[in-house]
Amino acid sequence: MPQVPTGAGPVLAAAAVGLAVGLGAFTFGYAKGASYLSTDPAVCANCHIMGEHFTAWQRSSHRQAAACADCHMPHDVVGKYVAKASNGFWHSLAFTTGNFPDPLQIKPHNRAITEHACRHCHGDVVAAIDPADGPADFAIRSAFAGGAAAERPQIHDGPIDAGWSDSCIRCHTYVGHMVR
Amino acid sequence: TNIFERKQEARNPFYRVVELTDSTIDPAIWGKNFPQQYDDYRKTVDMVHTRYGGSEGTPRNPTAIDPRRVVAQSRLEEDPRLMRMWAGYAFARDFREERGHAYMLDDQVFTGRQQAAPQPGACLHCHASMYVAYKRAGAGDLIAGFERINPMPYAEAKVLAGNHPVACIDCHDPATMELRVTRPGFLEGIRTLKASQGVRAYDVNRDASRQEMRTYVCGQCHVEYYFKGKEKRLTYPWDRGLKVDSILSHYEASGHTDWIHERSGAPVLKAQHPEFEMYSQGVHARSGVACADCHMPYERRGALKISDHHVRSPLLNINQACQTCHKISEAELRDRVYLIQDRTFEMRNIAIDALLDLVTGIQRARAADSTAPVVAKAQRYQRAAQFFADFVEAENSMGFHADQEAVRILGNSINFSRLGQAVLRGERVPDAPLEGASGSAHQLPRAARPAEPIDRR
Amino acid sequence: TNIFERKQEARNPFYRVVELTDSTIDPAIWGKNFPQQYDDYRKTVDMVHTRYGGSEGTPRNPTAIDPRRVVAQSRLEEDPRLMRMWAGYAFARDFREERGHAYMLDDQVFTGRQQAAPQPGACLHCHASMYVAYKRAGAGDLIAGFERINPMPYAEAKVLAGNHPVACIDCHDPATMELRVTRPGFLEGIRTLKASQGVRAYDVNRDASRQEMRTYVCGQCHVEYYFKGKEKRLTYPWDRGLKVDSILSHYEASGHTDWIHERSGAPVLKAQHPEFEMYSQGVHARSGVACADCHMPYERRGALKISDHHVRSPLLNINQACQTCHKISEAELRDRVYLIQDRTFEMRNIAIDALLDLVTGIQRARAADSTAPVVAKAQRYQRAAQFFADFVEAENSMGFHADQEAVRILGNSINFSRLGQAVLRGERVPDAPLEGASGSAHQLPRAARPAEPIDRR
Ligand code: HEC
Ligand code: HEC
Ligand code: HEC
Ligand code: HEC
Ligand code: HEC
Ligand code: HEC
Ligand code: HEC
Ligand code: HEC
Ligand code: HEC
Ligand code: HEC
Ligand code: HEC
Ligand code: HEC
Ligand code: HEC
Ligand code: HEC
Ligand SMILES: [Ca+2]
Ligand SMILES: [Ca+2]
Repeated sequence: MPQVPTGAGPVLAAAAVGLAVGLGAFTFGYAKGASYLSTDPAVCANCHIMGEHFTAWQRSSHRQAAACADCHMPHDVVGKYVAKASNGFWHSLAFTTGNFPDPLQIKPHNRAITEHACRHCHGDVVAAIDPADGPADFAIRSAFAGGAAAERPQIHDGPIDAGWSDSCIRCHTYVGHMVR
Repeated sequence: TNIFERKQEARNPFYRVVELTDSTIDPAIWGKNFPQQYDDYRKTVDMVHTRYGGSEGTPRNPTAIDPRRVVAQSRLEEDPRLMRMWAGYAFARDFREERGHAYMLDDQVFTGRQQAAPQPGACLHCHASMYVAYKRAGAGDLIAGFERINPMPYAEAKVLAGNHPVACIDCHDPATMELRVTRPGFLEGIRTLKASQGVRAYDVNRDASRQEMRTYVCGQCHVEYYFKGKEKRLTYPWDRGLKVDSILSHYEASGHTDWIHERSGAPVLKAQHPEFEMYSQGVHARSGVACADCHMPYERRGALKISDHHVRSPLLNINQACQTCHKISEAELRDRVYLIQDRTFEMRNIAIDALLDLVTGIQRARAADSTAPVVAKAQRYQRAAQFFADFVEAENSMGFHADQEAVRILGNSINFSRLGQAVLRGERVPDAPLEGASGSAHQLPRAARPAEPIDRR
Repeated sequence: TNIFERKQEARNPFYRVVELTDSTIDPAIWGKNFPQQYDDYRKTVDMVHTRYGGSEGTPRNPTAIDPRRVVAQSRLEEDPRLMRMWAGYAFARDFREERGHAYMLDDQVFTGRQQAAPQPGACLHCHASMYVAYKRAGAGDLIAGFERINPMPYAEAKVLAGNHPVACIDCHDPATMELRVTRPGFLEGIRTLKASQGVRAYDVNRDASRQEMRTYVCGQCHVEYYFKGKEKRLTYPWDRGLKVDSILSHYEASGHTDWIHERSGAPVLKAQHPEFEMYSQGVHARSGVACADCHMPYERRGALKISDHHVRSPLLNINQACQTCHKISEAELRDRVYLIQDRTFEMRNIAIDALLDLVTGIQRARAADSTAPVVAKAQRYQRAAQFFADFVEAENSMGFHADQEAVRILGNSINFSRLGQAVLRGERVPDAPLEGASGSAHQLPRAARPAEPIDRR
């Protein structure tokens, strides 16, 4: 089974709330934080910081196929709300303090979420090329070796630092939003 | 196919029609389980050329010793200078553009180089499906079989090797279909390399990531090599690194020489297809792009994406090979490759001219007085210049795999050749830096600066 | 700042505090309307160095003729070979690492080169805010003013120029803030270049795309140039193209020479900051990446994205300069640049060594017999070798702007220098290819092949 570190989310969030609750709450409300829990791209775009990606997404091959949340939210129900809460909170906080890298840098756990999203929709198509140590359920080894998980370590150097080296966006960098 | 079938196919992409064991050599049998990969695999018989790559089918009249009706174009006819560059070595007799995997065994058996000189069994390491043959020859022990076959006369070894070019079993584990390295040359070569980087007891099949394996299976053969000692042990000269400078210094230390140049009498080296080494110096390697990404790109087949087993020039398949990562037109991508290759080709030609000027010079000097110390000194320059020039000439991407590095190597080669000529004219010139030191003594104080920028306001 | 402000800013990007006219030179006044850009613009006084770029503040004792308390490090001290390379030319007296725009005027006024030789008003074209000065001197006609100021003695022209380094008005239209080219040198240079490509009557301010303008405003000054004839008309030698080979052939045709080399007597050329020309050969230019994308990247200022007017080395600002396009770590990006620069630096050093060997050779040969025909022939080789080596030495990215091309140029330079030495030794060597032909006669039949792959099965 692939390991996707979303677990840290709520803990940190909780801790940080204690310190920054006033500020955080203010932003969260003002920036229509509540609607953050919906899946309407406009919600994300509601933050001008997200604007570029929104525009880029509208030009992407997925504009008809997938909205922000489809790629950036885990597809299992629990993880979904954990991620929304943590991202929602952290983004709100970051947005308010203005303290974050620009251009934005996706965080490893969020990168991993998108990698899962790909499989969620394309699992069938990539069944043949996506091995068992990736998230897809239908890998070659499951067909022949009863799904024995591979022991291979993963490279984290190179341009892609997804949770495993079988990253989709290693090649399909532009599917969500063509920034370059 | 209707949705129901697609689902079936998807849940279990491959139907196990036959049992594959660790001694199933014949790709046709594997092809029963994986018909699409097998179909592509067989397409490597195609001969299509690009500006510098692919291959050009040339008809010939079959003879008793060489029954081939079509061969790839002769590189010696394309560039006769190569015959003088390799004077006295089998390559001056027959050297052709390489072509698809389907031909690897025949082309080795029938090359004119076989008549020119007796070849050892070690040759087969990279031209036949050797995994099972090594296992059998070693009574189950791969390395033992390797050691037994290396020194055999080629014809004898060929009998053990059988009749298959590289086959499924040479890159895949029949049980899991996972990639695996089956070639002792690479198993040992990569271990030495990693050791030199401080990694102990590296086992490629245990320690490499999947993405690295997508390069290493090719690195089994597309590398510089030599036969060590009378055991003819196939060796990859990587104990000091993969750069040409490190490899030359390995040969210096080990005192290895391929042959004595017929015209100049210099103890020279022949570089051979260092694709893996050159690629490793390039920006694609740094970016984690593997050989298979470009030479075996994914293709959509029915409901599935699979790897295109028609291994070939990516320029014949730009859409799949390049455009997923580079969202620009095929024409523009081709032009970028050709621009890189044309620059490399220009420098390659200058380097070969310079090298032959030196060869002629040494030849004259020897005629006058073969014992003159300048001759020996100039011959060392030839050794360095020739290996550097050949390293790019023999590498098969005409510089694409590492564009700046390829031209850096040629620039050094030109300098070595011209300095060798200066030696002959009795000028005061330092000895050839065969231990791989840079060609210039100059070091800018800057070079000593820390990598991190410093604020000095 | 908080979201309230951001929403405010988002609604109106800037307040028009003052009216800007086509003769408002002082950036402080423009700064009233655009305080953020003005703040950044003033930061170009910072002196921070990277491995090969930025600049290193070096304290000095102010004198009457040169009141500067801090200057950039001396390149002549860093690499004394440069003094022999430029022997007899003002550059051998004083040549420093370039630094931020804020210093351009002072550094030109006080450089030791001013004492070494009288300089013309044409110098100011790229070191001061000249737009208004040219207009005034030409009574409203930019070109007329340009022609009047070019031949003036520097001191006289300086009075007309005023005291501002490049200012807002030199790149912006005060009414629309759109980019515009204000420099006659570039207006004319780019027109000649386009004409050579079959584009007639090219008007950069009318015909260039916005993205092109983001490069052309820099190309106004970061280019190779010379002063033509006694009118000292500032000229960009682009009528045959931007490659070093084309530029050298331009100088051959026009018979231009910068100075006679003190030691060798060769009629040589000085290349100067050909950033635009070199960049044009690189993959970033091919990909439509502009100077401003890397040297003035967008930065978030509240709700706005503005262009960072602190023009500097992108290595001091990798996140904004590179990571928009390259989603890899800053450390890895820096390492890639340094790898490219280290390779270039290695070849640059070899090329300079080779060039100085040739200079010494010619010097000796002249001492023996200055009329010997070999001397003249060798001097032509020096002319070619020196221009090629200097083209990379003078370019300020140490090869990054076009990594393979930079090393190709150096490889050719090395060959020219070494062939020049062969000439001196009376060997049969063709004349130096100053008309920009390739260094090798060899053409592979392949090269003649069509770009499109052909199936020959
Ligand atoms: C089809 C999948 C997909 C969709 C739809 C998608 N994204 Fe992304 N997004 C990705 C991937 C993959 C990455 C990581 C890109 C990388 O690291 O190269 C990413 C990265 C990001 C980042 C981090 C900065 C960066 O560019 O790496 C932001 C911000 C972002 N997405 C916002 C959005 C917003 C807002 C939307 C909707 C308007 C959206 N995304 C829609 C897949 C998607
Ligand atoms: C409250 C304003 C706001 C909203 C609404 C918002 N974002 Fe963001 N987002 C930000 C800020 C600020 C950052 C930079 C945070 C950082 O890098 O620490 C960011 C960063 C990101 C990143 C990259 C950094 C990371 O955490 O991986 C992704 C991906 C992303 N947002 C996706 C989304 C998606 C998808 C939505 C809608 C479901 C969304 N954002 C809605 C403000 C917002
Ligand atoms: C919510 C479902 C969904 C998610 C999540 C999703 N896709 Fe897709 N994707 C689609 C659909 C539907 C199409 C077909 C769209 C079309 O053809 O117009 C598609 C098309 C594509 C294509 C072919 C078109 C192209 O852009 O070349 C690629 C490649 C692709 N997806 C890759 C990805 C990757 C990589 C990810 C994760 C980063 C991803 N998809 C996430 C549904 C999804
Ligand atoms: C090494 C590069 C590479 C990687 C990694 C990769 N792909 Fe692809 N993908 C391709 C190429 C090339 C194509 C185009 C195939 C064709 O056109 O025949 C493609 C096509 C696709 C398509 C469109 C298929 C169609 O024609 O409808 C989808 C969907 C897709 N990939 C999803 C994924 C997903 C999901 C992953 C991760 C599990 C992934 N890809 C990983 C290279 C890659
Ligand atoms: C980024 C893409 C890319 C990667 C990665 C790559 N190559 Fe190549 N390779 C090319 C291109 C482009 C050519 C030039 C083809 C031509 O000239 O027609 C080439 C040429 C070749 C050739 C000669 C092909 C011919 O048609 O004559 C061989 C052999 C080769 N590569 C092997 C390898 C090996 C082995 C690796 C990994 C160690 C590798 N390549 C990695 C793109 C790549
Ligand atoms: C067992 C040795 C071996 C392995 C493993 C191997 N190759 Fe080769 N390859 C060869 C030989 C030998 C040739 C030349 C065949 C000939 O000319 O008859 C060749 C030829 C090629 C060519 C040239 C095709 C042409 O049209 O000119 C390419 C490209 C290539 N290989 C790429 C690869 C890639 C990529 C891999 C890994 C996925 C790989 N090879 C693995 C031995 C090997
Ligand atoms: C380390 C692996 C390796 C070994 C050992 C090896 N080859 Fe090759 N050989 C290759 C590869 C890879 C190619 C394709 C690339 C090329 O031609 O440069 C090739 C191509 C060839 C070709 C076709 C092109 C040409 O040169 O005409 C012939 C013939 C050949 N080899 C003969 C031999 C002989 C004879 C030996 C033994 C002396 C030998 N090979 C040993 C890997 C190897
Ligand atoms: C020169 C090496 C090489 C040879 C020979 C080879 N393959 Fe592969 N094969 C690969 C590589 C590389 C991959 C990609 C594996 C990965 O991405 O992990 C692959 C992948 C596969 C896969 C997984 C699905 C896919 O297409 O990616 C199957 C099935 C497969 N090969 C079957 C075969 C069969 C059948 C043969 C013989 C007819 C064969 N292979 C010969 C290198 C090879
Ligand atoms: C899996 C992704 C991937 C594939 C496949 C790929 N490239 Fe690249 N390419 C890159 C990356 C990453 C870089 C480095 C620059 C960057 O970060 O964008 C690069 C750089 C380049 C460059 C500029 C570097 C140089 O050497 O000048 C060229 C040209 C290029 N690629 C051509 C090709 C061609 C042609 C192919 C197909 C034969 C190809 N690439 C296949 C990812 C890829
Ligand atoms: C793709 C990014 C990129 C582009 C486009 C680019 N440059 Fe650069 N430039 C660099 C880098 C990286 C360096 C090296 C900086 C260093 O060594 O510290 C550099 C160095 C320089 C330097 C020397 C800077 C110093 O700190 O000493 C100058 C001047 C320069 N560039 C001007 C230009 C001009 C003019 C253009 C357009 C014609 C241009 N550059 C285009 C990235 C770029
Ligand atoms: C009017 C002429 C002019 C224009 C226009 C101009 N520059 Fe410069 N630039 C200079 C001069 C002169 C210097 C050197 C100043 C000094 O050393 O005193 C310089 C220095 C630089 C440096 C070196 C800074 C350092 O720290 O070493 C960079 C980078 C640079 N310019 C980039 C650019 C870019 C990018 C543009 C366009 C956006 C541009 N320049 C436009 C004349 C100009
Ligand atoms: C075509 C535009 C242009 C012209 C004309 C020009 N410069 Fe420069 N100058 C530059 C640029 C761009 C730089 C920064 C890049 C560099 O230093 O290589 C610079 C840098 C300098 C520097 C600082 C670095 C050094 O060389 O010490 C001095 C001093 C200087 N120029 C003096 C002069 C003098 C004197 C003249 C007239 C003979 C002149 N310049 C003519 C564009 C020009
Ligand atoms: C060396 C050339 C140069 C100089 C000098 C210069 N700028 Fe700019 N400026 C640019 C470039 C390039 C852009 C980007 C324009 C574009 O993208 O179309 C720009 C953009 C701008 C913009 C548009 C918003 C933004 O930031 O992108 C404003 C406002 C501006 N500059 C103001 C100024 C002011 C005020 C000054 C003087 C203090 C100044 N500029 C000096 C080159 C210059
Ligand atoms: C506006 C987009 C953009 C920006 C900004 C940019 N690059 Fe690139 N870079 C590219 C493209 C496009 C390529 C060509 C290869 C490709 O198509 O991916 C490339 C190629 C490269 C390469 C490989 C080519 C070579 O010369 O080896 C390197 C290294 C590189 N970039 C480094 C940088 C650095 C460092 C910076 C910042 C100073 C930078 N880039 C800024 C788009 C950009
Ligand atoms: Ca070939
Ligand atoms: Ca500088």
